[in-house]
Amino acid sequence: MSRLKLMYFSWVRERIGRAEEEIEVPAEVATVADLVRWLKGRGEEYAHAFESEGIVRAAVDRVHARPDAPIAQAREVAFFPPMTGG
Amino acid sequence: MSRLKLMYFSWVRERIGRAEEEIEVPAEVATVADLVRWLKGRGEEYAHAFESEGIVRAAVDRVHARPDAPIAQAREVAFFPPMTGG
Amino acid sequence: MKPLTETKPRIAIQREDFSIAAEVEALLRGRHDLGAVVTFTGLCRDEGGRLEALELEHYPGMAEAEIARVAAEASARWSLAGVTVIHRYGEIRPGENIVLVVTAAEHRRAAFEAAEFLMDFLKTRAPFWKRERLSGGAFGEWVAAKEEDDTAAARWCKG
Amino acid sequence: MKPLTETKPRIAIQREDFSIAAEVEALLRGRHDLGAVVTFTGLCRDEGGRLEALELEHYPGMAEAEIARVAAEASARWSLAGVTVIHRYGEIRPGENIVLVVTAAEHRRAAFEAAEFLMDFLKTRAPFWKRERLSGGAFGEWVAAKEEDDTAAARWCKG
Repeated sequence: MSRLKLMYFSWVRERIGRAEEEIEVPAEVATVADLVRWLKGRGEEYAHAFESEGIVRAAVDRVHARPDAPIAQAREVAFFPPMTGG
Repeated sequence: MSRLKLMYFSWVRERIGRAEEEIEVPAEVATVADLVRWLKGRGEEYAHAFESEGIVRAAVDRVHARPDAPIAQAREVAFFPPMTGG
Repeated sequence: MKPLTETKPRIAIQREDFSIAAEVEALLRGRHDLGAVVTFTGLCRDEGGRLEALELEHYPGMAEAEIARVAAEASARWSLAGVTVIHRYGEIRPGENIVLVVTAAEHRRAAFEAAEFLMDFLKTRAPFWKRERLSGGAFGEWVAAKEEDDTAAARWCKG
Repeated sequence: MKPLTETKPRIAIQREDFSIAAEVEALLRGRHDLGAVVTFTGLCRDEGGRLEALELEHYPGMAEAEIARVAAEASARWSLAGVTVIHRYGEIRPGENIVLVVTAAEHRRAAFEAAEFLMDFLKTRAPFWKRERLSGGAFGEWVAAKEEDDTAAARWCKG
């Protein structure tokens, strides 16, 4: 098990119902994609946030990350929709 | 014969030795290129200003003009090197 | 030719408005070797009167870091004397500023291209999300990302 | 969508300096339908200390008319809300402004492209000539036109 800070933004935050949380993640959750799968099993709100495959983006320790990015060393993982700044 | 205002800028002005002049141009001087040829016959200073073929640009009544542009209706013809503004 | 001295990029994520003049002046101060400064200002449109305001959410910490990465990429591609990026968050009303990019260089092509590059990548990489507040006060939709922004960013990646 | 209302281009040929902030403000005043403003400022470089000043000569009357033609061409090609071009003449020292172009539009691509287009065509079409005054006070050469400026202008002419 490793302790991870999760952060959510925009409608991902609204669907999950909180802006951030600290959770214990089982060691077999190795990548961003694993984490999304594992979160979807934790409850309706997560299933709703991640329902459309490939829409939600992730950052690992504040750097954009692909689904296959490892999270073993990560302290902070964030999920959000495509950016609309600028 | 028709009366024409000629204007010179940058090193064309310096070579000819004046910024502008009013001259009577014979009727057979029909185009910008004719005018250049005719001016070159008027004296050293003109020959010097127009010595490199195709370098000096012209404007007829304040609009860029090619060598074959007619000058029969023109009131003001200007000669100058390629522009270096901006 | 001496290579251009590049000052550290100035990156600010702030609620407050910015001053184009002050930012340009700061980049130029004490320098006589620059021939070109480009500024881009992005503003909030009222979308034909439909919009009362935009609410801009961002990811603190990552926003600065990601813009710094994009600025470093611009400095690697073009010979620049300086880059400034300011991005606002919070409530922004029609006619108000959202984002400012300033680039200074010896020649205009570098300043123009770097400014366009920065904007294209800010749009697709900087962690900001816009939500509409409609006339009357009701919250509207989160603004959807535009495919044309991805296309604009992709044109800088060749080979 | 309503088509964008375009204000008459503001074109000024003047000895005095200009204010970027004042010109941007004038273009934006009272408007809530604009998303993008680009400014380009061209400055006098000291060329590694070699240059004391530039003397800019122009063709009064034609300078305004030619810039107006270039601005009209930009307005025909892009959807613009406004265009401002200010070009200085006379003595200009290193670090001082020479030219300002401001474009305002709904979207950034139009504002960027129109500003680049205006600069490329100002360089090759506006009747201005620069002469160098060297450190020590002696007059140097008239600045030669650059082939790269012709190339830059030519890329807008396709077909």
